[in-house]
Amino acid sequence: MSAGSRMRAPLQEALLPALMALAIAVLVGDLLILTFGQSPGAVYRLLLEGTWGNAYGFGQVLYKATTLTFTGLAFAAAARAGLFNVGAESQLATGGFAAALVALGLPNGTPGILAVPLCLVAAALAGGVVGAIPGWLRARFGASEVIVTIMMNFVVLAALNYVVASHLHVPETLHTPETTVGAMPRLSAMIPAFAGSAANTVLLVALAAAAALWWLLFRTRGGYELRAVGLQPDAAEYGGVRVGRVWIRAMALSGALAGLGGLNYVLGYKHYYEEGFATGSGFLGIAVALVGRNHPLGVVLAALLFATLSQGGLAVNALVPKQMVEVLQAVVILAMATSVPEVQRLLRASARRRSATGEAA
Amino acid sequence: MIVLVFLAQTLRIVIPYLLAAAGGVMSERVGVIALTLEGFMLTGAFTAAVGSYFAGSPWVGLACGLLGGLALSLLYALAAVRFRADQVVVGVALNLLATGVTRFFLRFAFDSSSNSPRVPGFGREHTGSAALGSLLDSLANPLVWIGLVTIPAVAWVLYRTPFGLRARAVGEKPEAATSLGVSVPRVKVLGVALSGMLAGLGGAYLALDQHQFTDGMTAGRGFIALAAVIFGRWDPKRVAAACLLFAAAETFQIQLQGAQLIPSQFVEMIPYVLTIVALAGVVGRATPPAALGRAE
Amino acid sequence: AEPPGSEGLDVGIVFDVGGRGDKSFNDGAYIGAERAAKDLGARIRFIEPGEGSDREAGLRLLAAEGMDLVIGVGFIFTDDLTQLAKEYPNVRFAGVDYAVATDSAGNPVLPPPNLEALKFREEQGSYLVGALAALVGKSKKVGFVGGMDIPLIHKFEAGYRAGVLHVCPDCQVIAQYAGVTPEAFRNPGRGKELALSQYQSGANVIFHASGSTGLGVFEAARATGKLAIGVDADQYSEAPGFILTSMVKGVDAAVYDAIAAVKNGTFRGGILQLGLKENGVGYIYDANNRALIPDAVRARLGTIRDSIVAGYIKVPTER
Amino acid sequence: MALSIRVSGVAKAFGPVQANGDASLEVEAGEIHALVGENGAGKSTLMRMLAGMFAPDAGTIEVAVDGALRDVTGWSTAEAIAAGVGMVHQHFMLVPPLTVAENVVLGRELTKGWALDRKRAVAEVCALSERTGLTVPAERPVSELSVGEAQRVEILKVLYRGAKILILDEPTAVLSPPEVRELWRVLRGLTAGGGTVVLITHKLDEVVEISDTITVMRAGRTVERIRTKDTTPRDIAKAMVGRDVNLALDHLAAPSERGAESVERGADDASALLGASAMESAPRSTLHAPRSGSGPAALVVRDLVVPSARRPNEVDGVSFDVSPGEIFGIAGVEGNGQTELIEAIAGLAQPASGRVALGGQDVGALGVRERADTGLSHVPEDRHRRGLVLDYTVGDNLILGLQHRFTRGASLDAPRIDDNARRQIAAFDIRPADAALPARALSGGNQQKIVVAREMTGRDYRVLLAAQPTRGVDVGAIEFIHAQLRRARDEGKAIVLVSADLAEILALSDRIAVMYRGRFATVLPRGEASAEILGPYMTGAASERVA
Ligand SMILES: Nc1ncnc2c1ncn2[C@@H]1O[C@H](COP(=O)(O)OP(=O)(O)OP(=O)(O)O)[C@@H](O)[C@H]1O
Ligand SMILES: Nc1ncnc2c1ncn2[C@@H]1O[C@H](COP(=O)(O)OP(=O)(O)OP(=O)(O)O)[C@@H](O)[C@H]1O
Ligand SMILES: [Mg+2]
Ligand SMILES: [Mg+2]
Repeated sequence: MSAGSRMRAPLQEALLPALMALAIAVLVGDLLILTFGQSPGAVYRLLLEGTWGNAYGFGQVLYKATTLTFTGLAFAAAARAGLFNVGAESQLATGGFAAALVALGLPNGTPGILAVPLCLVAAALAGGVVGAIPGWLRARFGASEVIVTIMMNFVVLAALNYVVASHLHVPETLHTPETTVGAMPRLSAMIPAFAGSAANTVLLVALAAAAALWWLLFRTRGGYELRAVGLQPDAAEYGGVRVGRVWIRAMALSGALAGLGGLNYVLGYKHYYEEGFATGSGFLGIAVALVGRNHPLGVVLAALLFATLSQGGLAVNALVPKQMVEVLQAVVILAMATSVPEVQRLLRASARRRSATGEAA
Repeated sequence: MIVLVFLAQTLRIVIPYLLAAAGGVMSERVGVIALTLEGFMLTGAFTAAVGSYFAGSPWVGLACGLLGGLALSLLYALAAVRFRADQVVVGVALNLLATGVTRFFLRFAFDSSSNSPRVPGFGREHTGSAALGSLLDSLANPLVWIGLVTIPAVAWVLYRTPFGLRARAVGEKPEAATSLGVSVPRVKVLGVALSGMLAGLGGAYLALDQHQFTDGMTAGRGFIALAAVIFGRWDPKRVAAACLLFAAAETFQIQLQGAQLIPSQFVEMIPYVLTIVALAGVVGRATPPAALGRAE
Repeated sequence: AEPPGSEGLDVGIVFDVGGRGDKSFNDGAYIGAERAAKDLGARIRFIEPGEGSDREAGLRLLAAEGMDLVIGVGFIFTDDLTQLAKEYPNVRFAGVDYAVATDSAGNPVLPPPNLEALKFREEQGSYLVGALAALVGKSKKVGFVGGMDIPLIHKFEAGYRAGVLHVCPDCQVIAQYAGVTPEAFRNPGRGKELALSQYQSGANVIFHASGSTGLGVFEAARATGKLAIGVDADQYSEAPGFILTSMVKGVDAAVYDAIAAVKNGTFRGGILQLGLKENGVGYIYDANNRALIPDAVRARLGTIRDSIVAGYIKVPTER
Repeated sequence: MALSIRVSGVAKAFGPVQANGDASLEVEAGEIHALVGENGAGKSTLMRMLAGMFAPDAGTIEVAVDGALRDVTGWSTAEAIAAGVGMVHQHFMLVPPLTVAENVVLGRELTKGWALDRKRAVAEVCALSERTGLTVPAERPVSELSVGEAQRVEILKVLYRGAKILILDEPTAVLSPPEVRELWRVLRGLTAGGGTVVLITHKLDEVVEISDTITVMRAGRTVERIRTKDTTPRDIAKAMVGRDVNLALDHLAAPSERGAESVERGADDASALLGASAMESAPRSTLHAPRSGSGPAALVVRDLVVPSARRPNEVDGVSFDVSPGEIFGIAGVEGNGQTELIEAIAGLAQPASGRVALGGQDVGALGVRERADTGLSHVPEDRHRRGLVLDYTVGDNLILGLQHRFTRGASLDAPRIDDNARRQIAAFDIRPADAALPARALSGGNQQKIVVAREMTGRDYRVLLAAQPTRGVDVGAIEFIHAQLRRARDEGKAIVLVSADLAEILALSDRIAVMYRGRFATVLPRGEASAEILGPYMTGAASERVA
C-alpha cells in the first residue's frame, strides 16, 4: 500500500459525506425554492452575494462562524472522548452570563488587558462547571450524558432567566446593563471594510481555541489519553488512564469551549448578556462538529459553511421565507449523519474488493 | 369540587404526556433513543390541524396526526436503522426539521407564521364553567380515552405479545434475537413507527383540543415525555406514574394562581431535575435497555 | 430591482421573530406599510430575520442600501436602531415599541435625531380594558394571562390591575404567566389551562398579553362561554362572540404616519409617545362587540380615558 | 451414508481479517462431527454462516432438506431454523432480563389470540426439559442463572425449534464434567433419532470420546478430514498447528535446575510483608510446588477473590508467589477465572478481597499506572479490546501505558516517540515497518508483536503478566514471542503466563498451576507435569485443591 493511497482513504472518508450531504441539501433546497415559484439559480446567487460577495456580509458570516466554532469545538472535544454534549446551548449562555457578570462587577475603567482575561476565565469556568456536571454524573453513576445535558439545558436556562428577570435586567428589556469594561474591539476597528458587521476579535479567540484544541488533542499526553478513551475505553484503562476522570475533564473542557463562545455576543458584540442570545447555537454546533468530523480545522470550515447558510438566509429573504433555511440546516445535518457511516462502509467494501482483485491478479 | 377541578385539569394535561411517553417507551425498548418525541408531536399536531381543516372532521385530523408522526418516525427509522446513523445526531436534526417544516408549511398553506385557522375538534362547546362540565367535556374527547388506554395497551403489547417479547429482546440483546431468526431491523422500525404514531396522536390532541395549530405549540412537551420515560425506568406503569406526577405538578402550579410561593422558573425545572436525580440513581438505579442507542 | 436612493421613497421594514402572518403587530406594520405603498407610492422591502441574534443584520442590510426610512418592528431592535442611527446619519429610522433608556438620574435618554421611537403606552390601554373587565365581569374577580414572565409584560399587568382596582377597589386580579422561556409565547395548551382555572375560580373576563398562548385563552373562553380580551390587534375573529374587546396598538397608523412624515419632510425623530391621547392605544368597540358593552360602561370608560389624557390618573408601568 | 451438510470453498473476511478462505466441510447425517482448530482458525465464522448469521464472500453451503442437499448459501437465520439447523453459540445468545421460557420461545412464540401463551410456553419448556434431561427453571430470568444452566437453555432453545442439525460452538468450555457427560448423552440421543451434530471444541479428549468424524481447520482453511477411530489426539494436534507438536516442544530448553532451599525463604519474605494472617493462609500448593526462582518473591498473591458480572467469586481465593527468573504457568480452560485473576493483579478489576504485592510492596490501593510504574508489565489476553487502540498508529500504540514517560512539558515528545517506534519495529520485525500505519491495518501476529514489544522491552519491569500471548498468532510469531519470554525469564524477570494452550504452558513454564472454577486445582513443578497429568485437573476430573 503506497503512502499516497493511505492518505487518500481518510481524506475521501472525510470529504465525501460532506459533499453528499451538500448535494442532498441543494436538491431539497431546489425543491423548496421551486414550491415558492422562484428560480434556484437566482436564490443561490443572492445567497452568495449577500455573504461572501461583500465585506459586510462576510463580516457577518465571520461573526456567526465564531459562535458556531466554539459550540462545534465543544461538541467535538466531548465526542473525541466518546461523549455527546447536547448541552452547548446552556453552557454558551452560562459562559456569556459569567463574562457579563464579571465585566459589570469590575470597576469602571479597568483596563482591557486585565478585564478581558478575567472575563475569559469566568466564561470558561462557568461553562466548564455546567459541562462537568453531566461528565461527573456519567463517571460516578453511569448516567447518560445525552439525557443529562438535554435536561440541564432546561434547568440552566430557567435559572439564568430567573436571575436576569428578577435581579439584573435593564427595565423594558431582557438584558443586563451594558458594560464598558472588557469590551473586545470589532474587526472593523482594524479593517474598515468590515464596518458595521458584528465580527469582532473574539474570532481570534475562536481560532486560538481551535488551534489549542488541536494541539491538546493531537500533541499532548492529555489528548492522547482523551482520544484513547473515546476510541477504546478498555484499552485506555489498560494504558493506565482513569476513564471516569477523563470523561469529567472532557466534559469540562467541552463546556469551557462552549462557555467561551458566549464572549462573542457579550464582549464582542452587544456588551451585555441578553436572554435567549444562545438560542439554536448549541444544536447547530452538533451539526458543525459532525460536518467537520470532530477535527478542529474541519470545525472551523464547517462553522463557516453553516454561518454562510444562516446569513444567506437573511439575504435571500426577499425571495423565499426564512423557514426555508431552517429546513435546509436540518437537512444538511440529517444527510451528513446518514452518509458518514454509509460512505465509510462503501469505501471499506470497495477497498476490500480492490485488494481482493489485486491479490488475485 | 376543587378536587374535581384538579383532577379534570391534570387529566387534560397528562394526556399528551401519556401518548408521547408511551411512544417513548416503545422506541427505547427496541433500543432506539426517543429524542425525537418533540418533533413527532409537533409534526402530528400540524398534520392533525391540516387534516381536520381540509376534511372538516376531527377524525380525519386524528388520523392525519397519527400519519404525520408516523412519517417523521419512518424518516428516523430510515436514518437510524437502515443507515445506522447516530441516533443522537439524527434525533436533534429531526427535531429541527420538524420545527422548520411545520413553519414552512404553515406559511405555505395558511400564509401565517403564527397559527392555522380554527379547525374542527372534539368536544362540546358552551359547557358553562362548572368543574364537572369541564370534566365531562374532556371525557367527550376520544383522544382522552385513547390516551388513557395507551399505557395499558403498550404494557400489554410489550409484556404479553410476541412482538413485545421480540421488542424487549432486540432492545436488550439484538444479536440473540438475530440468532433466532428475528429480524432486528424490522422490530426496530416497528417500534420507532409506533412511537411516531403515538407521539403524533399526542400532538393531534394538542391541536384538536386547541382547534388550531400554532407555531411551536408542543413547547417542550416531548422532552417532558422523554423525562417521564427515564424517570419511569422504561416500565409503562412507572412511566404513567411519572407522567401523572409531572402533570400534577403543573396543575398545582396553575391552581396556585400566581401566588408566587416559589418563582415559576423553579417549578418549571421539576421534571428535568427529577430526571437527572433519577439518572443519578438516587431513587433506585435507572438502567436503560442494554442496547439503547447502539447502531447495529 | 431599481437601486434605492434614486427618486421615490424607499422604505425597509424588519420584522420581529414572529414575522409576517403573526396576526399581531408585525402584521399591523405590514398593513401600514402596504397602505403607504398604495397611497404614497413608497417602495417597501421586508426582511424577516430568524431566531437568535440576526436582528441587526437585517436592519443594517437595509441601511447600507441607502433606504429613506428603515423601520424595526419590536422592542428587541432598540439597541440596534440606536447604534445604526448613529452610524448612518443620512438614513432615517423608526422603531416600533422602541424602549427608551433612562440615565442614572431617571431621565429618558433621547434617541439620535434621525431616529423616531414609536412608543405605545400599553399600560394606558390595559388600564381601560382592566376597568372594562371589572365592569362587565361583575364577579369581583378578573383574570390576566401573560406570556413570558418578563418586565415588558408586567407593564400590561400593571396597567390592567390599576384599571380594575380603579372601578372596583375590592376586586381581585388573578395574574398568571405561561412560562419563563420564549416558548411561553407559543404555548396555547398552557394558556388554555391557565384560563380555565381562572374562569373556574370565578373570573368572567380574562385579558391576555401572551402571543399565540392567548389563542388558548380564547379557546377556554369558548369552552366555558366566558369572555376574553385580545391584545395588540383586533383578535375578534379568533373567537367571535367570546372576545369582549381587544386592547389594540395603532402600529399600522404609526408606521403609515412615519412613512408619510418622511415623504412630507416632516420627519422629526425623538420619542413619539402614543398613548390614549394620541390614539396610539385603545380598545375595540364596533359592531362585533357592541352588544357586550353596555352604554353606561362605555360612558364610564370615556370618563376614565379623559382623566388619563388629562393626567388626573397616573397609570403605573410596574406592578 | 447421505451427506447432511456440504460446504465448499467458502471465504469470509471481516474488514482486513480473512476469517475463512477456501473452507470446506462434509458432514454425514446422523453423525457427531467435531470441528477443531486453533483459536482464530475460523471455526465459529464458518458455523455462523451455516446457521445463517451472515453470508459468505465466496463458496457454497448446502444442507440436506427433506433428504436432499439444497444450496442454501447466504440464507437467513430464520430460514436456517425453519430447515432444522440450530446453533448454540460460543458466546451466550441469551437476553438476560427475559425468563428462560421467554428466551426459548423467542422468535417462535406460542399465541392465544394475539397474546403470548405464557402458560403453554412454560409447560412446553418444562416438558422438553424433562424429555432431554436438561433441567432449567423455566420461569426464572436468565440473568439469575449459573453458566451451566444458561448453557442448557441455549441447547433447549435449539431443540425447541426441532433442529435436525445441531451446531455447538465450544459448549463444554463452561461445563463441569457431570454436565459434560449429560450433554454427551443428549447429543447421542439426538443422533440416534437421526439428527446431526457439529461440535466445535478445543479439548481433544472430548473429540476422541464423542465424535465420529473430525474436520481440522487452520488459518481459515480446512486442512484435514479424519475418521475419529483412525486417529489420535497427537495427530489431530499436529494437523491443527501444521507441524509436529512434539518437535516443537522438544527443542525447548528445559527449565534450569534450581536449588530447593531458596523456596521456603522466598515464601517467608513475602508472608512477612503481608503480615501474619497471610502467613497462616499460605497456600499449601506453594509448598507443594516450590518456587524455582531465587531471592524474595517478585509477585505475591494472597487469597484473591474477584467478582465478575456473572458471579461474586469468579476468582475464588487464589494464592501464589512468583520468583524472579521464573515462569509461572497458569493452564486451564478459558472462562475459569484466569481473565479476572490477571486483571485484578494488573489493577483493572477490583478484587472483593485478598492482596497483591509487587516486589515487596502491597499494591492493592494503586491504580493501573502506579502498578505499572512499580514494575508490572502486562500483555493482555484481548489485544483488540485492551492491548491496542486500533485506530492509533503503530507508533502511538507502542507507547500506550507509557504515555507519561514520552512527554516534554505538557506535550508528547514526538521525536522520541518516533525513535521508540523505529527501534521497536526493527527489533521485533513488525511488518509493514511503518510507524504511521493504524494498528488496525496490521495482521493479528504483527499486532501482537506491538503489544509484546511494548510490554517486554518498552519499560522497566520485574513482573510480566502474559495472558494468551500467542493466541491467534501464526507460527513464526509464536516462536518469536516464546523466545522473548524465555529471554526475559533468563534476565531474571518474574513471569505469569496464562494460556489455554497446554503445549505452550508445558513448553515455557517452570511451575504450572491449573485453574478450574476460580481456584487452582493443582500446582506442579514442570518436571512433574505433562499433558496427561494436567488434563484431568483442567476439566475438574481431578482436584487436590486445599482452601
Ligand atoms: N465479527 C467479526 N469482526 C471482525 N473479525 C472477526 C469477527 N468474527 C471473527 N473475526 C475474526 O475472524 C477470525 C476467525 O474467527 P473465529 O471466531 O471464526 O475463530 P475460531 O476458530 O472460532 O476461534 P476460537 O477458537 O478462538 O473461537 C479471527 O481472527 C477473528 O478475530
Ligand atoms: N486495512 C488494511 N489495509 C492495508 N493492508 C491491510 C489491511 N488489513 C490487513 N492488511 C494486510 O493484509 C494482510 C492480511 O492479514 P492477515 O491477518 O491474514 O495477515 P497474516 O498474513 O496472517 O499475517 P501474520 O503472519 O502476522 O498473522 C496483512 O499483511 C496486513 O498487513
Ligand atoms: Mg470460535
Ligand atoms: Mg494471521
